[in-house]
Amino acid sequence: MSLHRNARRAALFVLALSILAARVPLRSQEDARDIVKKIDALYRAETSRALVEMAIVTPHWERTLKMRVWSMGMDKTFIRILEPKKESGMATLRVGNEMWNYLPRSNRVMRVPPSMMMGSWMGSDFTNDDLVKEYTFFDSYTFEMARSEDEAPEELTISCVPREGLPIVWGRVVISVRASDHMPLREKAYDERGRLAREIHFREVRTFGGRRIPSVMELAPKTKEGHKTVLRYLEAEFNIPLDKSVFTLQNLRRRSRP
Amino acid sequence: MVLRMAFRNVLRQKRRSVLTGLTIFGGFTLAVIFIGWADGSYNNIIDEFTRNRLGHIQIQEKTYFDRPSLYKTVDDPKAVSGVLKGIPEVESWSPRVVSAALAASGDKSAGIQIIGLDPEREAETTRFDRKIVRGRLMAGPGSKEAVIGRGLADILKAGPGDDLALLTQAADGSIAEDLFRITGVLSTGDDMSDRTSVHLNLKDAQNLLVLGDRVHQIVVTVPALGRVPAVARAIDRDLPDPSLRAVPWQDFARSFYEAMQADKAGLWVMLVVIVVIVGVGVLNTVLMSVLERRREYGLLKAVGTKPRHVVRLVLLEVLILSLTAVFVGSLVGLGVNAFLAEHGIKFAEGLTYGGMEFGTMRSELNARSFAIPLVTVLASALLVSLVPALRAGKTDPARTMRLH
Amino acid sequence: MGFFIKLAWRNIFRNKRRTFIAGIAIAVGLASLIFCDALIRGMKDNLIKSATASFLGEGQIHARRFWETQDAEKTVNNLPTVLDGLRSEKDVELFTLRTMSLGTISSPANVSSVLFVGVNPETEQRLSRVDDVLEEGSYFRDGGKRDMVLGGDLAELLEVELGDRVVVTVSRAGSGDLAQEMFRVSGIFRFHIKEMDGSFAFARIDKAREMLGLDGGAHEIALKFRDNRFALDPGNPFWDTYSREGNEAVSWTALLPELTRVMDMVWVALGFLAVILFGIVVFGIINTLFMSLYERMFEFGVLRAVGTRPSDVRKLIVCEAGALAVLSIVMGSILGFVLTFVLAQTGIDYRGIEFAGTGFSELLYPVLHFSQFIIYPAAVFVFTILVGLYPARAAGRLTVADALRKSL
Amino acid sequence: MTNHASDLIVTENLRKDYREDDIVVPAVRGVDLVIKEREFTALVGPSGSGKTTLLNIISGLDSPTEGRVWLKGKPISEMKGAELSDFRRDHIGFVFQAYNLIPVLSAEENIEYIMMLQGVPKNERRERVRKILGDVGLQGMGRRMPPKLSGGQQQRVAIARAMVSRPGLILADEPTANLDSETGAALLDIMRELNEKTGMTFLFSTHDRMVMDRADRIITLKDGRVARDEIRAENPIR
Repeated sequence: MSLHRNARRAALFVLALSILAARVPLRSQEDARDIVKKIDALYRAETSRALVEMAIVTPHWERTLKMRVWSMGMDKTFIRILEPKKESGMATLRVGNEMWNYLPRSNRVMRVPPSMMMGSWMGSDFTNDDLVKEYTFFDSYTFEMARSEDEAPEELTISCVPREGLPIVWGRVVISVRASDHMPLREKAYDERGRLAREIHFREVRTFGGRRIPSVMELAPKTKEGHKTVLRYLEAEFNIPLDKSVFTLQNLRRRSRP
Repeated sequence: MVLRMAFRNVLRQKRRSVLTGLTIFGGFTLAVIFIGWADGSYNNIIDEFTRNRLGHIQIQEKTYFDRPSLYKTVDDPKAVSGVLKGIPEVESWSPRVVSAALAASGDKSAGIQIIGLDPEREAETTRFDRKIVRGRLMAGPGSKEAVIGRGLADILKAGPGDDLALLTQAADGSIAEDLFRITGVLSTGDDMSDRTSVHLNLKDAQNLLVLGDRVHQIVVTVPALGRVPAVARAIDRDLPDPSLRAVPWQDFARSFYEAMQADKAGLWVMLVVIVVIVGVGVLNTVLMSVLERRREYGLLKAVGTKPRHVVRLVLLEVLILSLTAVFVGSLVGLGVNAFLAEHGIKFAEGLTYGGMEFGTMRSELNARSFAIPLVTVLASALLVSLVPALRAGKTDPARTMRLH
Repeated sequence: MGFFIKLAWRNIFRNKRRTFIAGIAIAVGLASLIFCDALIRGMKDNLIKSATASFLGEGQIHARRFWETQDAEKTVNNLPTVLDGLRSEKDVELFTLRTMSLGTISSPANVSSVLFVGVNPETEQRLSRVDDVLEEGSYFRDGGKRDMVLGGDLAELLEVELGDRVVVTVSRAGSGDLAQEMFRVSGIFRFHIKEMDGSFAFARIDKAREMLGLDGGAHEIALKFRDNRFALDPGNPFWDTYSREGNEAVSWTALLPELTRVMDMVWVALGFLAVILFGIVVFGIINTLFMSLYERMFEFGVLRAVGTRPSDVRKLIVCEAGALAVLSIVMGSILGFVLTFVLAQTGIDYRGIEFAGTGFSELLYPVLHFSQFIIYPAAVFVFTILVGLYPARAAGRLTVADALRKSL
Repeated sequence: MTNHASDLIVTENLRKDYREDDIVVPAVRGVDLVIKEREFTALVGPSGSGKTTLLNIISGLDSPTEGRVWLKGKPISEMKGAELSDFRRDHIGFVFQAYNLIPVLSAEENIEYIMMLQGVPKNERRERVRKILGDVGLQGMGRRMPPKLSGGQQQRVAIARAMVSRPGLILADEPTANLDSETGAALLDIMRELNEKTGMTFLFSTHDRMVMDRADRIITLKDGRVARDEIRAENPIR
């Protein structure tokens, strides 16, 4: 009955990318709630298209994937893997809570059982959980300004506590942003006992399609030694016209790029 | 002299001797059969249960059992094979690869467990071939054929002839997917595992998972169940890789082991009961015979025999009887056990389930099924005879002679 | 005949010591039979308990093919009718409703697949033993809607302790939509069974129904019968009665066929051993009776000499065997009862040094049953009489002169 | 062989061999005897002369290897099973050397036993028991169990039991062997008295001089043969 965790994680294609795409910096806002609200609001890009490189490091292997990602609203995502060669052509479609994979070798579409969507995406340290939670981040937490011990003078710290009863594992999430432009720097997730569980670093702010965002996001789970996932945006466009047909099973089955 | 008297007494009182002897003989022989049968049938049950799926010994990475992982592998199965070949008590072995995956057939999908195995080796080791309930075994390496559990076939609504797409993460981190053809459906009797298992040819599974020659476990069977712990230790000693361990079934099938242990404990209690009954039986006959023969002992005392010689005489008689009974009992017990070991008792014609054979229960021929009754029966016979023997020694010659 | 019974009875009491020895031998045999029967019952109960009492129940009702597929949509059909029916079944001691779904459980530290079970704590704790093997916390005592009781291995994997948050993800019945809920660990159990400790998580059934979108439905009704033998009979009409309208009622023996087979084998083995034991007891009876009768052939010789017919001597001996049997039966039944009763209270500690704490009942408790005091005494009586027939025949046939001469 | 009405026991060429392993031991080697009713006969001879064997054969307790026995004109050596038992019950009374009482029955019950086998009604049984206990001088001792009686008393009970069914023939195998001479003599006197009073025939074996003297016919056996058959003149009945 119990499946291998690593493989279960690998079995899932989960789009966590939009977290980053959504993190558009803010201009001076003092109130924590407002900072987060604006992040959240800007996060809601109507459509996006990006070229992303993902480097995964585990004690057993290291690898880098390159993929193209389309999104529409918060509930539609389409990913097609470009590199490496073995996985090229694999695609994932997510509409709401439903998820399908396209397997080019088998030329099959496989639905991911919903109960298995909690695993990691592509063997990375991102889980579907991240995605599902993040887009309701503003509604799910209460916020207050705080100070953290590793806070630099140029930084602001926002402490986010999940609202009671919501399906969130963290006891507290601490977001550090640059004081000047509220550009996210770090996000640390703690359990209720205050033990650090996961850390995300944001680096290399670049401009894509007129938006300035950190182009690199490095995630390190503190409970798993030697694991690290680094996402790097190579290209990104926001609010571009996209056809709804991108997010269909027909498109998923198509071998060539849409 | 006392010995000669004892012999003659035994021979003279034929009926009494035969009765006492028969009690000891019956108790001993039945105890021999009892232990032989108990050992045989319990080993049979355990053997069927473990051999069927898990094997008697599993060789795997030390922590694999508690926290299985794709990366905890036996890196050089050939070296391990070499070790196994060098241990004569190893019957056969079969390497396996295990990994979780997603499987899809038609529009159904499910989380499953890939089990890569060598069908021929596995048939020899765990009777894998007998568990097929529909279709057939997968063919050789590269055939990309799969045998799935019965419950999974239900979930996927798939059967022999259908395609099965598998998606998993390989050991190099890559996402692996491939299409297999279902050739068979199997039932192990364990619904849990039948709900999730997809069996592939070992090489196919290794290719899919990019494992090279690595495997996750090597399942070993041993002809004599009792030797499992010793063989496991022997394998453990010789394993080429210190990260590996040979685990006996007692460890990896713990709850089953404990259930069996509880059951066996019941048998031991029953054995104690048998010894008590035999002891009481011997006591009964010896005591009666002593009581009836007071006159004789009185005579012995009257002519000047020392009490301890009388005691010795009684004990010697019992010993002679016991030894004779035990000797004959050993022969009979050996015969019965040998017969039951050879032919068993058939209680259901050809009943098999999930590769387990249930039709026949056999005895086991082993030394302890003789040793335990031998010691207990002889000891209890002599022990319980001590009371009457002492009584006999105390016989008051004048009184007994007068009485009779 | 009456006279011979009287004579036999007096004979029995004439040589009290001999009678006592002979009686004790038979009594010990009878006591052994009673005790071993109780022991086998205890073992059987133990096995059944270990199979059913931890969680499974002695029987279950679920929608057809739910067990094989664990499809969340396959809920028990016509639940109210079924429940009404069960309430009126006098063989059913209690039942409890469950939802069951495969999902994932995550903590800040880890993720694991889980069998998420919604239970009704009030009935559940009377049926399953999860509440008995709690290592920490309590079994839904505090009424928190988000309470979760999970296995020790799972808690370790998730690195959670009492009060910690976990999130369970399952798919809703019908739509297959993702459903997630946060729970707080309120109890940690440990059966010392890997399969249970590593993959079970329990929540209140209301919460589970809400998550799964079941609206009062259930996947499984677990049953406990007044007599645990009830579930051993697959031919019982009970199963058919509840295997209607898309439901199937099955006993645990059908749910755990492999274990059932193993048990069948155990019973065959035990059955044979019981026969052997009976053989030993019969042997003891033969021996005892022969001893006490052959020593007294002179007496029978006297009886014959004064003109008692052979048939009357036979009668007398059979009566004596019967009298001895009655005496032994009384002694043996008392002995067997006391022995079994004491051990049924204290239990038999079978744990050797080689293994420590087990998940199941660690002691073996013999089980007293009134039938033990009917069947075995009756069997001993019959066997004693049958065995007595042989010396009776010999005494009937004996040459009186031989008997008189030899015995002197 | 002719049978006269008064011939109670007639034996014809009686032989008895015992087999012990392969050795044939002849115990009785051709005995022809006629014992008439009302005789009071002693069978004497050394140990192993065949006395007990002869008595056993006469009473049907043992079967002869050769020859025949008639008792009251009936060929007893040819009877079997229940017929023989009943015949013995009705026509022969027994007194043995020792231990011939049924140990679990009281003196009364021992005496009653045979009548019970014969189906004598209870009241009559009681009456006869009472009477015969008086005859053998054991008034008031009827309730005693055999172990509570002395050897002489036991033998008296045995005689009473043997006679109570009025069998016509009493066989006694060394009835005095376990008794001291005085008690033995007293027992013999009782037997003699009963013989005279009831006319029952007594045949007993003995090697007690005192007992022999009280007999009116002495048959001496030696090596399984009749060595001497002496009818004593002073026998008042003859």
